[in-house]
Amino acid sequence: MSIEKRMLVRELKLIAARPGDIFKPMWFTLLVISMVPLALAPDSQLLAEIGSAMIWVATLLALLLNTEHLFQSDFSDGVLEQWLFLDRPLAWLVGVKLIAHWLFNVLPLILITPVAGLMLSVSTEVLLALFITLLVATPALTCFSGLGAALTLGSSRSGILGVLVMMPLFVPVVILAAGVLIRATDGSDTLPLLALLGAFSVIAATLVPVAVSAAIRLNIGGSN
Amino acid sequence: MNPKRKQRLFIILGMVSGLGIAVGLVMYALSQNINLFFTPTQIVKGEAPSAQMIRVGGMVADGTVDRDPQSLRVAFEVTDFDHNVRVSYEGILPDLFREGQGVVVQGRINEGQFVASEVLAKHDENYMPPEVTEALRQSGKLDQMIGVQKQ
Amino acid sequence: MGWRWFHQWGSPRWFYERARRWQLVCGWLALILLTLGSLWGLGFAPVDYQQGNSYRIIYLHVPVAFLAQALYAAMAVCAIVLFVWKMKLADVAMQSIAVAGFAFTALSLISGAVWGKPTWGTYWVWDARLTSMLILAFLYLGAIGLRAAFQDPDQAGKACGILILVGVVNLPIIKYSVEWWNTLHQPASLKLTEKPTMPASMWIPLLINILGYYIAAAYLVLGSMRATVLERERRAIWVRELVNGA
Amino acid sequence: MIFAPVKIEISALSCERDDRLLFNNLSVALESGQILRVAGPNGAGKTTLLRTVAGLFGIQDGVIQVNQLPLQECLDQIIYIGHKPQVTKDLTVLDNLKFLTDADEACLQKALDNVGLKGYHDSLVKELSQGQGRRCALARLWCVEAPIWILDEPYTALDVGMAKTLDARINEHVAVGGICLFTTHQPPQQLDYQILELGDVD
Repeated sequence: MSIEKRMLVRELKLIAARPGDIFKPMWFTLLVISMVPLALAPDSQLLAEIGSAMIWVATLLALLLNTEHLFQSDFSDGVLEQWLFLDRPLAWLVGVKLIAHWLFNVLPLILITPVAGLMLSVSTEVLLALFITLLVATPALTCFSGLGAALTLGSSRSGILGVLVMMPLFVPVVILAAGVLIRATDGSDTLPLLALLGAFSVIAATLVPVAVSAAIRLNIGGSN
Repeated sequence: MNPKRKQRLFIILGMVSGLGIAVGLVMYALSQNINLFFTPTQIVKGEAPSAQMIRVGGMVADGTVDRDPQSLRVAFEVTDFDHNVRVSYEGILPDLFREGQGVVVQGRINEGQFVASEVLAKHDENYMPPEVTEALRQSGKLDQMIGVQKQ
Repeated sequence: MGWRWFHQWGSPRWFYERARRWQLVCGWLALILLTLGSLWGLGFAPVDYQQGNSYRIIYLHVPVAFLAQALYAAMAVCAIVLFVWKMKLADVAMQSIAVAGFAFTALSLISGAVWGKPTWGTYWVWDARLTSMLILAFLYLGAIGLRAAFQDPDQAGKACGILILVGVVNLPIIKYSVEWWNTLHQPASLKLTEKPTMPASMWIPLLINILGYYIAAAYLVLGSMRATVLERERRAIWVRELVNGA
Repeated sequence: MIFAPVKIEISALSCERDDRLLFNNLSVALESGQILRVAGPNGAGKTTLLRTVAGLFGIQDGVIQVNQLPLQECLDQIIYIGHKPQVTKDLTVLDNLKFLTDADEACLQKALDNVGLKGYHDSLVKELSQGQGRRCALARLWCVEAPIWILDEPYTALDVGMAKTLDARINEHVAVGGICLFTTHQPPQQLDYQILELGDVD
């Protein structure tokens, strides 16, 4: 079996061993979504208006929640340092890990958005746009929060520092995604904005793994 | 080629093609009217989609501002010196709104009239939003406009 | 031979000794320029026909906002130098610039808010430039916070370097945000390539102040760098001699 | 199977950590068939040296070459077992081994039997004792073919029987042209090793 395949298999087995890692963020999203009408008003007109944005933000937070410790347990078990001895560049392995994470941990978060959409009476067209936006944007978000997780691996006092440090980099993604949602509500053409969002994701997916591997190397270099 | 080199080559190829895809996507996005910004001429010619939120930029035509004394309703014409578009708006106009001023209005086309939900004015005398400049340049009226302002 | 000037920067001692004089020069120069520019700008420049006297805050706001962005670029250059030449001084510079950069960004946000009140009627609007500035402040905070999380300064430096290089992607977005999201905020009135749209009596003091603030920032950064060099090199013999001799 | 001749050359290696000089101008050369025990009191820099030779720490000053090539290009010839567990608690013994090696299943089974984990192949590592977890990490020595072994405290938590098995495996490895670097505080009885003493360098 190739190393890539072995990594994917391992991720799947880890998920089977710790299913909570997937379900807790989904649970979190739905909880946040059900707080919105409680905090606002059960007025379905109002909810439909802001609903898609709320779902977007809730999904973003849930994604941060489940990516924050992406490398942590492998790092403290000493498994991560073994990656350096595998016959592949570290950045490549990081890329595979990020893809696996996106497939197995982030995709489920996107898949529950229709449920959240129903709860906030978001219209079908907007829901579809929301769904596509999330599919296109989450690779970038996953890469950046993975970088946050990797940067703060070695420091015991980091807390949610990785998230705080990376949040500002999400801004273009959030702005573009909001643009898509607004246009979808309007019925106008969302494709150009989705293309920009996609470009951002592609660039993140090509360049960020290199930064992540540098961050991992430096944290391995500092631990005993 | 030894396998290490091969791996490196693949990674570099992958990165280059990734960046290529990204550039392609950006080019596509930029070739579309990403701001949904239209000139009065385009609107008169019916190039702008109706019932969608769009933005129109130009100068407030002289002598067209018509305020309703009873309410906050106001109507004026936005011009690129070729064509005018009648804009109606209800709300508080920015302090810097005046005739001959560059403005960007956001709203929808409704039965031949532009119903604005937001009016943005620019504060600097010589400054115009880049889109307005572009719109005026397209109609060849940039010099004329500067002449108007100087008077 | 040609590279000697560059490699000298690898020696903390060389830097420490030279920087004292540079700092002195910068300090006086900044004081003179800022006194001149501010007095002229606040007291003698003409009143703006649209904004009245409230525009005068540009003599603080504009230089500080320029600096906030320029310092981030400077920090990114330091990060590149750190990774390519492994120069420790670049890391010291990064640390000092991050703090100064945050301070200037905060100052530009505050002065902008104070200016926004009379001009737009509100302290804060979510316009592109303001938002970018706010994000810049968060980026600076990130660099400072990340450094604080590490015990080992070398490790901290490299982690910050990675963060800063990734964050520098944000600078062009700030730069072009005005064109991207056409909003309330007026664009830069002073460009190097075009004729300024302000009368000379307004922009000359502004130019003096910009220069003054840049030099003042250099003064602050140099001072902070010297202190950091001393702290990091505390075990070196020359530092011990310096401390004991004093 | 016999390894092609391997040579590790460490020249003028210096390392400073947390304001302390751990080793200064250290030069060692190791060839096929040699075992080196890095000795010294706690905090002398044994782990640091091992991790540097394994390529996990950047080299501050000096050169490490493997067969005249820079160390970083030869990492796939190294097995490094550090004193972290090196196994994932939520996976089974067999799955742990499968991730880091590409040997076939039969070979892995045999390796696990060799380290005395027969009958535990499908147990989760978190259900095992500390010593058994250690055995799981060491099982790689039986199924991965890499000439350079770098073992940090391999004997920790092992019982006498397993320590002997490990000794035998190391001897077997160097007999076919491998190299072994290790640290320990319990000098093994059945190995013929050289000692590199780290200590105060000030």
